[in-house]
Amino acid sequence: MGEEVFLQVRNLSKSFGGVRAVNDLSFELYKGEILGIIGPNGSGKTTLLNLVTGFVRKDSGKVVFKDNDITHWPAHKICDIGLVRTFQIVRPYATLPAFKNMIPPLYSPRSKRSASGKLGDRDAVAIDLLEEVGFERDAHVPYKLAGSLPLGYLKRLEFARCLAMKPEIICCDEVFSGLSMAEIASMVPLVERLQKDGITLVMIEHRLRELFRVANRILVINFGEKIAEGVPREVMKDKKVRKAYLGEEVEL
Amino acid sequence: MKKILALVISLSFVLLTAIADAKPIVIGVATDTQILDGFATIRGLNLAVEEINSAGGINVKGEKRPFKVEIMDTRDCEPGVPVSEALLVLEKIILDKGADFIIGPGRSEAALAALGLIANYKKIQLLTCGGLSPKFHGTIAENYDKYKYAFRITGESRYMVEEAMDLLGGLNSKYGINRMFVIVEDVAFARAGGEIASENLKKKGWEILGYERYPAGTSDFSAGLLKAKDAKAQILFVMGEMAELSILINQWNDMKIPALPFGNYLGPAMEPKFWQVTKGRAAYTIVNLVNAGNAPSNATPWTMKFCKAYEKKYGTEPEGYGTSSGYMAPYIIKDAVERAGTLDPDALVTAMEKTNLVGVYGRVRFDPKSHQIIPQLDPEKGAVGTIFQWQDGKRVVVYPPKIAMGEVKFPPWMMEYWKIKKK
Amino acid sequence: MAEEAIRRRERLDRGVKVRADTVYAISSWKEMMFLLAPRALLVIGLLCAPLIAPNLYWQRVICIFGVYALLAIGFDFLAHFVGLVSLGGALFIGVGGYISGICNHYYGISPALSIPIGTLAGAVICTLILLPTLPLRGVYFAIITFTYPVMAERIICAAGILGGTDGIPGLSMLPSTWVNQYLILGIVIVSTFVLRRLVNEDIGIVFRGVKDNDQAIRASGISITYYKAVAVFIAALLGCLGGAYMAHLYGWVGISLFAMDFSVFPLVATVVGGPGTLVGPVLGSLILVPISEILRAFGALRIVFYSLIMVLFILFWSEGLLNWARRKYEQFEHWVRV
Amino acid sequence: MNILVYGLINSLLLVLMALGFALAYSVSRVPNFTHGALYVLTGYLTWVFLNRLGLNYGLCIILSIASVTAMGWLIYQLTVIRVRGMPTSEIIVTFAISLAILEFLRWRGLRGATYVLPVFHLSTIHIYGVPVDAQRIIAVVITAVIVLALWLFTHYTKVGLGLRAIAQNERAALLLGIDSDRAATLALSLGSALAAIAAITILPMGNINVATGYDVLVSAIAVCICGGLGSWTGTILAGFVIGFAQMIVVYFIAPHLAMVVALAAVILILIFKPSGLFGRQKELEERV
Repeated sequence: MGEEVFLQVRNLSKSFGGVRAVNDLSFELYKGEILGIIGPNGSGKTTLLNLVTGFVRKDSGKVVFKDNDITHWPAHKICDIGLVRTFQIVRPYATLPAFKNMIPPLYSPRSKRSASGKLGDRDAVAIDLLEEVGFERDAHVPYKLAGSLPLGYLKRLEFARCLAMKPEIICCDEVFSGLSMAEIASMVPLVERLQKDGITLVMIEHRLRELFRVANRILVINFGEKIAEGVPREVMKDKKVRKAYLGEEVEL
Repeated sequence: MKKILALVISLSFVLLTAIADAKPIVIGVATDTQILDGFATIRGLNLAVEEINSAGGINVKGEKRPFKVEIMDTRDCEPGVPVSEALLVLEKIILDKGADFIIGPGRSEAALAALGLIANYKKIQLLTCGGLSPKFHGTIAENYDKYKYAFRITGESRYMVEEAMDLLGGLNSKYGINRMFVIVEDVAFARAGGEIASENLKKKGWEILGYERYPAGTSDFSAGLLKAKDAKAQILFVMGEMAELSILINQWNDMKIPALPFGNYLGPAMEPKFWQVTKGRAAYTIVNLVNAGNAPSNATPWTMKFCKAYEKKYGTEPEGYGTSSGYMAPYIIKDAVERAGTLDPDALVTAMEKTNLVGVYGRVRFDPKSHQIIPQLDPEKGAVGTIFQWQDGKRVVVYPPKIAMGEVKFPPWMMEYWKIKKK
Repeated sequence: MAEEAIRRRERLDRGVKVRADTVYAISSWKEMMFLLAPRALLVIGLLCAPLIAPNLYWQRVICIFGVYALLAIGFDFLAHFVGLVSLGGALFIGVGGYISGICNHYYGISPALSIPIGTLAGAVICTLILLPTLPLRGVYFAIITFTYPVMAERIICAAGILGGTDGIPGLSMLPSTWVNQYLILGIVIVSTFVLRRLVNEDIGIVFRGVKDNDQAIRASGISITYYKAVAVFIAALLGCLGGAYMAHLYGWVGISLFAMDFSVFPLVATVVGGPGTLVGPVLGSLILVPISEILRAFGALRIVFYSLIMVLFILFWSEGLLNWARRKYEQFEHWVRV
Repeated sequence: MNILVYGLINSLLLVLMALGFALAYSVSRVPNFTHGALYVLTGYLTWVFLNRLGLNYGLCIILSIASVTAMGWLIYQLTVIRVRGMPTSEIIVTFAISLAILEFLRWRGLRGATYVLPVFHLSTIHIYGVPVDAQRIIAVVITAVIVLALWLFTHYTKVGLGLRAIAQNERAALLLGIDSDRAATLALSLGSALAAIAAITILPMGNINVATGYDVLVSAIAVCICGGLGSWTGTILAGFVIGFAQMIVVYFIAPHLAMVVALAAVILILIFKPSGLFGRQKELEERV
């Protein structure tokens, strides 16, 4: 994991009506690392993600990715240069087979470029990708209707969608939430493999244990402000963090 | 075998036709039945057809044939209805209902668009109302051989303007009135009328103080009226068919604008009911009814006869523009057919061109080039128009002089504003 | 009663259908027929229409049907595959009609050329006009598209350009009634199948995404506005073609090409025929146009009639004719005890 | 001066036309395309009561307003409620109903200058030398009263507050136990009532005809969109903007551009500030 700053976020702010969802927040992302972002409910994690990936307009602040200022770029353009994301609530084309859900990313300008113009049979590519993220082909899972798949597969589908984009950064919005222990257990290696393949990840999580296993650094936010940053273990020792999580005056 | 069969069939066919001798002559009325012109036409037409049929029908080479009327709504004066709709109706009447003669359609735009169709199917078309745009017979004159099947048995903007100018000229010489403000509805015939009027009156030394176009659906004419007032207009030259024009008259009266509204075509103000619906605010409004007979007058002996008959059948005076021409249409057709002795279109065209009968609104004769009925001031010489003024609840014909039943009066507030007195 | 309570209706896909949908190679004649029959029926039906039309008038009705059908297809495509409810069919008709009218009248270009020009140029122009409104959705897009034709009409009236309220008469007509009919019918058939194919291609999936999964689309680095524009362009092509054709069908163009009927009828046709099928609208127009002709005698009442039909369908039978027929065709229904 | 006086009148009349639509939409989120139709229907009913049944004018007015209000209620209960939340279907249904009503009236022979309601009071007042007929003055007053009444209603009565709650945040309101459907029904009925009142006030100036229906609908929509669908203050403000804009155009450019102005306003607004002058919608993406 190099020290090169890959994505830089400076003094980001956003407020809805009176509420300051994200307040003057800054952080860096280094190439190849996994950055975990944690915080209590409503602390503005998802908003932060939306801001960075351009799905919500920024009030103020600056976002730089690969030395182009993407602060005011539209979402699709940001994705187009390799900063892609997953969604917490997965909304697939329920009426289509799983592999058809891979069409939009494969159809996108970016993957057309990366496939040097001619991209073979999209369906085939899609099925390969799905298999990569753990859709058992011989069990015909890729052919099942997306609507009929269990949540675990849908989350994997999200990953596959991102992979189809040949991403450089993936922002994962609570990939573990709502999954059974077993599912999570099988998800963790996938995340690790992504990192091995040289993809940088930002992970928003509630499931701290699993997150701490994979994450290199942790960013803790509360009320839209950064309250701590550092190596997983260290972070939890921080007073503010424990207050935020466990309330007042708890001794360890 | 076959031959015999064919023979039998054809024979029986001949026999049948021989038996069904009273094969009716179909008059197809394709007009907007929802607006006054349209439905006044239809009333007039039905009246005439009844009279003719009860009198034994039309004598085609000794064979008596009755009239049959097919009416279809073209909705062509409604907003949001494509003219192609009207054309489709025409085709339905011609092809489906087998009409031999076509009446309508009303709106200038539709009438113009229809010319081509009529030419294709070679049916005689009589324009009884609407289609006042000079462009209509202009087009016919330009391309006679193609469009010769269309005739217009009613006045048109340009001539109406001449009448108007004649009347206004009279007022001018009598009272020294020469300041005019023009307000027209934003449709072809009205704009044409307005422009022609302004030009010609300018030549006659009138001052044209303004020219305003209002689209259908206008609910407030204060702007135009106040402009007219500020410009010290003496005549409000109004032209249009939209019902909203009654708002104009109301506001004119409410504001006591010292100018005389001259409706050279004023849809709503033609109706006998107009006085009631405006609560008498219509007083002094002058309206051009285009053809005599749309209001009681003594244009020809026939005129009053018609008015009586109409009142007897429908319980009201002839409603307005289109009534008398609608009434005359069948008679003109009858006359032409009987002289031609056939329904062959080209023969009919020549017969029509030779038409010369004294009808409800004077002598009917057509200009051989443009097939426009020849207008005149003297009912003996040609078709006369009628201009009336609303005077205490009645439509008093004030023009042309030959048939006039009264004099133009001015509203009191105008009299005092302009100190009007006979020179 | 209790007897009734435990019975329910069960629907089973016909075996053929199941295979025909998923497996790409269709093995037997039976299956081919199963798929071909309905399509063939439609095509042959349309192609025979002119032959069975009793007289010239009805043949003319067929032409009108063609125009409305094109509009309806366009509407269905926009509304149910891209999620843009356009009440501005009249805009397409008008622009297409006027352009080809202008080409023909002012530059003397023959219909053979002016119709394509009208179609293409018209579509481009319509797309450009609508471009700024594309980010809008639902009610907003519907309303603004509804105002565009009215706007165009008023402007032409007010400015008195392009023949003002008189319109441009005396355009050159199409050679013969047969050309008239088969031209438009051909176009209808082709465009129907092309569009149906299109929406099942990958781009179709993207369109559907634009409609109801736009987050996923944007997260895939695809510009929604771009694909909306493409969709509008396609719909505009159909509409403008209809308009251009109409111009030469009657040899006349005028502001009434922007009339509301053109915006309303496609709605009815689609609702009745079966939304989201693309063939449904054709079917709808095929039923409604003649009906409205037959009802012509009733004058204004016939508008009442078909607006009521529209309400009833959308309230009580929103799947529309085609979807229903299709269900019947592809599934057995029978009562089973539970 | 002319412009000032008649601009004011024109604006207020626009507001009066638009209020019903605005109210209905802001609460129920249903674009009530029957607005114009109900407007004309009111006129027609009043006319019938007056001239066919020969009732007293005041009674006729009350009757027709009542029946049109009921109509609005019926429309919601019988049709809209079934397609609530499906914008396409809502539009189609309401639009179809309005077509049905208008064309039915046309078929019943609603045409010509015959159909006219008597003015409340026949006289002319001079405001700074500008002659204005009583009816318009009355209309202005009525508009003012209604706006005031609405404001009081939505700020001081329980029901009114409920409506406002729904208008501002439906989900929250639902959580607070406000029945959205009942509110919507109420809103549509009220909206229709307002349309009826507008008709009663404005129609006596001119005559009742079918085309009016479409014009009223278009201008109402125009005003509401410019004001930002769902915002009443916006509606009133937009009414003034458009009203005066129209008057100025009519005076200095040409009368037949009046409607163009309104439509142009709509298009510009939707393009540059889609949420309208006072719209509450936060972001384009969040709007449907």
